[in-house]
Amino acid sequence: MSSEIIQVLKEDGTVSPLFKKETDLTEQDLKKIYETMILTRVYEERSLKLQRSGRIGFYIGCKGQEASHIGSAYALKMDDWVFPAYREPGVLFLRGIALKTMICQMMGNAGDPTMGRQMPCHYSYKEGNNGSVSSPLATQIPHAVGIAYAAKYMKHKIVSLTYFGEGSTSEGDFHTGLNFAAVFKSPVVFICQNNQWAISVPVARQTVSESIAIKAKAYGMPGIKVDGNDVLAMYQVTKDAVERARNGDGPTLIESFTYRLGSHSSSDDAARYRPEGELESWEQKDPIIRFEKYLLSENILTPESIKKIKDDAEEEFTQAVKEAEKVGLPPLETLFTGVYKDMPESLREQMEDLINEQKRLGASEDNSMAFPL
Amino acid sequence: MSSEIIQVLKEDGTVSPLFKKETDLTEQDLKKIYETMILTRVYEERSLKLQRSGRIGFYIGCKGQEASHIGSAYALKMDDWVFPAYREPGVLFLRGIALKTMICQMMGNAGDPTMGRQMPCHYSYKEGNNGSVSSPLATQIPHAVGIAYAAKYMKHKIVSLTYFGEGSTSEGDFHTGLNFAAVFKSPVVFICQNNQWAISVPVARQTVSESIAIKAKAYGMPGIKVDGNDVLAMYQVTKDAVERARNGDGPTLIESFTYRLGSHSSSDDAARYRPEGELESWEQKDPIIRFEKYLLSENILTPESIKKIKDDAEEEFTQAVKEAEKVGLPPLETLFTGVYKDMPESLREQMEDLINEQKRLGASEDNSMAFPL
Amino acid sequence: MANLTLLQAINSALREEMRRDERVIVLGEDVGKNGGVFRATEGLFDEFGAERSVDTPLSESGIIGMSIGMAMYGLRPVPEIQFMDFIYPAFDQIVSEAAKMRYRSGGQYTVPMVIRTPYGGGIRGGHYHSQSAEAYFAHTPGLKVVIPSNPYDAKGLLISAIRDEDPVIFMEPKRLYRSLKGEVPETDYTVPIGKASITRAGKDISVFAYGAMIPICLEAAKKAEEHDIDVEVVDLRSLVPLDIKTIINSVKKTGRAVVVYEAPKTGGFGAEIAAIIAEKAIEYLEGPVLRVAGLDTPFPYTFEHIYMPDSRRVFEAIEKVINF
Amino acid sequence: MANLTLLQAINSALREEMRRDERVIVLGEDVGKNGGVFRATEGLFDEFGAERSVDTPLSESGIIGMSIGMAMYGLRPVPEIQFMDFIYPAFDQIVSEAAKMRYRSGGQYTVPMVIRTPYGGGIRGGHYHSQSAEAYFAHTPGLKVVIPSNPYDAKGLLISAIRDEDPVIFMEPKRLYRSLKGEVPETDYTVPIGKASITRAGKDISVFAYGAMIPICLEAAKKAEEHDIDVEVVDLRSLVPLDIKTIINSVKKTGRAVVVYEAPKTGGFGAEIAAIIAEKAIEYLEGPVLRVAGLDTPFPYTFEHIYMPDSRRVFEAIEKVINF
Ligand SMILES: Cc1ncc(C[n+]2csc(CCOP(=O)(O)OP(=O)(O)O)c2C)c(N)n1
Ligand SMILES: Cc1ncc(C[n+]2csc(CCOP(=O)(O)OP(=O)(O)O)c2C)c(N)n1
Ligand SMILES: [Mg+2]
Ligand SMILES: [Mg+2]
Repeated sequence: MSSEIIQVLKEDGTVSPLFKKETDLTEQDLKKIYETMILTRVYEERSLKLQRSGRIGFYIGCKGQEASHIGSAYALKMDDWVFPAYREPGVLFLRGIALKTMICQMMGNAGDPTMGRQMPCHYSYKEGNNGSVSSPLATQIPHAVGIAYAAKYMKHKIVSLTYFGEGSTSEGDFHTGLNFAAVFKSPVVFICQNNQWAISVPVARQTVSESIAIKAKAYGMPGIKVDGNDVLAMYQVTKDAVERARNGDGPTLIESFTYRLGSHSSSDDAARYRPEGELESWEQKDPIIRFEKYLLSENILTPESIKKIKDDAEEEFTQAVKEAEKVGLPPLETLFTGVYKDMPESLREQMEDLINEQKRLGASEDNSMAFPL
Repeated sequence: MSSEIIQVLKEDGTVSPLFKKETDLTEQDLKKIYETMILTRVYEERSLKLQRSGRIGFYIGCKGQEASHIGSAYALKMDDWVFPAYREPGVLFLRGIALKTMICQMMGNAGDPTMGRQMPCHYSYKEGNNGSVSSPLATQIPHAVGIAYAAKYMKHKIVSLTYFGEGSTSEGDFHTGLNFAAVFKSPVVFICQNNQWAISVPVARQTVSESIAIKAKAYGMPGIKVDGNDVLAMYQVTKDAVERARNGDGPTLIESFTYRLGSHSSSDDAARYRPEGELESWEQKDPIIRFEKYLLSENILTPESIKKIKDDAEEEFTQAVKEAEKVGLPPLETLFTGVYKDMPESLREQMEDLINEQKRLGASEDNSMAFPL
Repeated sequence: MANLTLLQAINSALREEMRRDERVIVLGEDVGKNGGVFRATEGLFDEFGAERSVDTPLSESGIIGMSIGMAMYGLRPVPEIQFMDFIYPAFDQIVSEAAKMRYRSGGQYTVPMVIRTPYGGGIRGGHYHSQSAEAYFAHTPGLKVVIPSNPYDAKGLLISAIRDEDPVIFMEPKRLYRSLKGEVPETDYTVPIGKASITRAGKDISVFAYGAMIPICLEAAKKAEEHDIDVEVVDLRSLVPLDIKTIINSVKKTGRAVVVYEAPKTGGFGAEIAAIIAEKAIEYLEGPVLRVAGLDTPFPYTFEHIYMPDSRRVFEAIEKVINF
Repeated sequence: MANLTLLQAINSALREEMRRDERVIVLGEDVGKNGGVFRATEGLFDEFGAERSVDTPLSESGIIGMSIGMAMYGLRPVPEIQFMDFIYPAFDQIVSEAAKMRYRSGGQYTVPMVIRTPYGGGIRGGHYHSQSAEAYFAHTPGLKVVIPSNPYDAKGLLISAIRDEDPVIFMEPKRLYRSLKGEVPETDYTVPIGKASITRAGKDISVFAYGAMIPICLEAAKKAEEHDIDVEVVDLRSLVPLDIKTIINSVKKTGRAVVVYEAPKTGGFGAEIAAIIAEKAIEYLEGPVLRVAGLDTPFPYTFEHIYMPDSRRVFEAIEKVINF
């Protein structure tokens, strides 16, 4: 079971009749999913440009993984929780974040709710029950379990879903997170975005297990391998897992078998290590093209409406950047506030010293270098 | 496969004819194994008495797990390496350590090669390629993998074997150790002594996987569940795994299904948490009694020779304690030496200050309390 | 009032808070049915059930990682790390996640969690059942570090910690668990976090310490009294936030300072105390700031009583500074 | 001699040692084919093959745990932790195992291993690509902590570290990786571990620092010169073992001290330097021992250049001590 791969939408854009009959996705839903995928792709292309022109310091993307995270996140209710890694901006779009807020985050300016404290793409979005992204890998996995435990304890019927890469399955926190969830039968859905690479390290160097999905057996939970470039399969498999969780039947591990079409980040060049031809062969499986074929064949979208969706996304981004660029730096105090609820005396002293110094001598020179990877 | 349990020696003391035909164990071997099991049992009973009478500070035992570790360790060659947890004194006996040395370790006196630096039962025995026992659980697992990697790199045909409890499988280092071994195809044998308890926590609270053995699937290695109270099965299964490893076919996870007949340690009282009747039912499966039945029925041993083996072990222990008790404290300098190869100036200063102080004021008062668990 | 051991005071604080606030949950290895290996959580399983007195699988990173999630959701988890020596597998979760969550999320998420853990030597526990790891955590912005030295403070500080909105490392001096008794109110009360306490007022020299070193410093002070030296013993109680004012005022008054801690000397938190004095009160000093601390070796077994600071060693340091 | 960046000097040290001694193996995330995310191991994969230039699965605990085993067997592993901020999952293996192995086994087992890791700010890496975690390791007996500040020292110290019989945390100032060039011998040579270097001799005040703070202190010293203040800059180079003699001698000479480090101020290793001075040279001091350090906050992104000590801030501290 665990090494079979589930697919609903074939690469030629056709869909199994059974799925069509049984799915609860309306045309409205399909459009919404498609629009979010497009926005996500545009967000990536444009953000990389911003990065190259020095307007943001860094970008880490998800090209090729739009179906994987947007299809799955669409299976959640709004009061469910999501603990993303860093390749899931589409989840935020689904949950209603303002594009401008995300761009401000990347710029680290005062429009960033986290006040320029973290690197680009490390979003926090509590309104959308979307956790706080951190760089250390796999740490979010036990958090998702804790949320689920707490919710169950408080008799809230919510589910917690977390994303992580296949590289991250090698960390101890993957192991411990899945084991705790299973032992406590917590309502969690674990989604491994197996995009074949962890920076320059291929999945074959990460694990020699039959699949990522089969790792579920070590924890006594179901493990399912899905075509991660098939947005409909991602939706359906996640939906089933979410339902199981919500019904008190415990956690599930989903392996989304997909591919990172870009480099690891704006600082990486995958050409250094990617075997020839691999990228091209996966570009054929681009999840957006495949979904487009389907939507066109079903007359849910037309070439015109597709163009409009794309143009709108571009325009939305352009506008949001304009807005974001008007915003100034966060107040200097935010460097010191929020370490604790109440600022300790010693930190207050550091703050006062530093603010006085900046007043006396003018602002410090910003001679930081570019982020190297 | 993974949840089947392998047994050779039945509880009534009979052995499958196939095993008898195929085993390479001679009468000599069987006697040696039995003697080591008896010595280990005696070591435990007498050490607990030493602890109760205040002559050692702590003891942590292996009653019921003699077959599990002695049967398996017997499958190794002398230049193979062992990374034990703390319930494997029998391995040291097999590898030729002097009983007196072990007792000196427990007493923390100058006869302890580690100079009283660690708690009782934390042996180091390099001559026997037996690692250094530490308290933090599961940390030895990646060490065993590193040894195996190094040996393979140096083209030494040795195998590295490591023991750990089922509780320790929840730690990240279990996960990471098995994964690294599988990815590097290192010659390692992992033996989980599933003795059903981690102090007061039953295995059902540790994991809800079908078995411990099945966790091997997460790493793409074979996983085998064995009756850990069956010394012959432990030997055979380990032998096969060791051979696979030595032949370059990679690591194996062995689950030894056994039971901790004692409390967790000299400070614990299992009656607080152990369900009624459980101990009694496992006492029926005492690995020594079972093996004895077999050896008697095969006329390899007689009631007389058994008595002699037991008496000899008792006598050996008595003599060793006598010898050990003659040994004084380690020199005070050993508190400071061996932190680094060469002592840093600042530590030398601390040493001189302290030695002078002890000279000036007399020895410090030893008002430490007893170890609580 | 009841005459309780430090351990009973901890137990009482947990019980009171669990009764008062159903968001409070204890979790860890052996904390449930067994009541903890030191019995700090004894009786909670029976009174509050397995869901609030949770035996977890054996993974410190899991215990803390899960607690962080619980806290983000609004609970008040009180995870126990069985011995502080075993906190390291959870180090990443503590310093990378719990400590930084409020700051990095712009206050969207917070981690009101108390990590209780017995620390320190004196029970013949060797390398791995004796460590005092406060310096690691006190150097990590976002964490509070609290260490009581007596039953009254233990209960009051633990209740404050549970009600605190930030993650607290609550270190319990296991050596004093059962050896120290004191009057403790049966109802709930708080001792504020961030205030040192002058355990013994004096005018000749200040001794700064915390946790299990306090009784030892008091013993040394008594001895000093016989030599006509009037020692002030300051119990820091909380390392972060640190009551710098009380430290500086004490040094201004006495002009002399000794710092006592049982962790390895180099880089221990006592260095920070000495550094603060050298920074802010140098002009008041009439002698060196001496440190009496653990040795720069792993914690030993046989020679533990020699390794650990005792009142003789503290007294010698006092004398040295006085005679400087 | 070649004019190399600090990064090239590191690479050269690794290459030389791997050529000289087949027991030397590098391992870590992306260190093989990709040559490391900073390219420190570039070319080693091609020259020495996948067995000696090992891409590991993504687990720091695994990388260090496996290296410990390799070292116990007689190899000389040089694991890389991609950023020091990611060393914490391996914290237990480092402090509980590597640090204590020699001592606890009575010298039967040793762990000659060099953990290379880029540390520090200045590259816009935010919370998790900027930390300076030396204080944690310098407080752990059994570990050595070495931090070069220039290409010559980087190569010579790294070679010493690889030949050392004990585990070394080798922290590389990533901010200087490519920004600093210097003359470096092409052959192998060593710089001894445990000796500070007086980078700039001076008579009015001593500034103690290491790693990426050295160029900043030199800048501040220059500025001070314009104000007729003659600054001595002492590059500690190794925190453990620490060259206490050089520190004390410098203070005896100048009578004044400033300590500079980029980690959060509270509990940072600079506190130890200040404490040692307050302990051993108080009578020579003509002013307070000031610390210029990172703030007691997580490492920020937008305000990183304000967070980090710069030459202005160091100069102000110098002035304050001089004018005390
Ligand atoms: C604990 C930790 N170690 C190392 C890194 C550096 N790092 C950032 S991303 C990455 C690869 C992650 O691979 P994977 O989990 O497959 O996720 P992907 O980037 O492919 O989505 C590494 C090694 C990190 N962020 N955290
Ligand atoms: C990292 C760590 N956490 C906690 C402990 C405390 N402790 C000692 S033994 C033990 C239970 C171990 O159970 P298991 O792995 O099943 O081994 P067993 O004792 O049953 O042989 C615990 C929790 C420890 N030694 N190390
Ligand atoms: Mg990946
Ligand atoms: Mg067990």
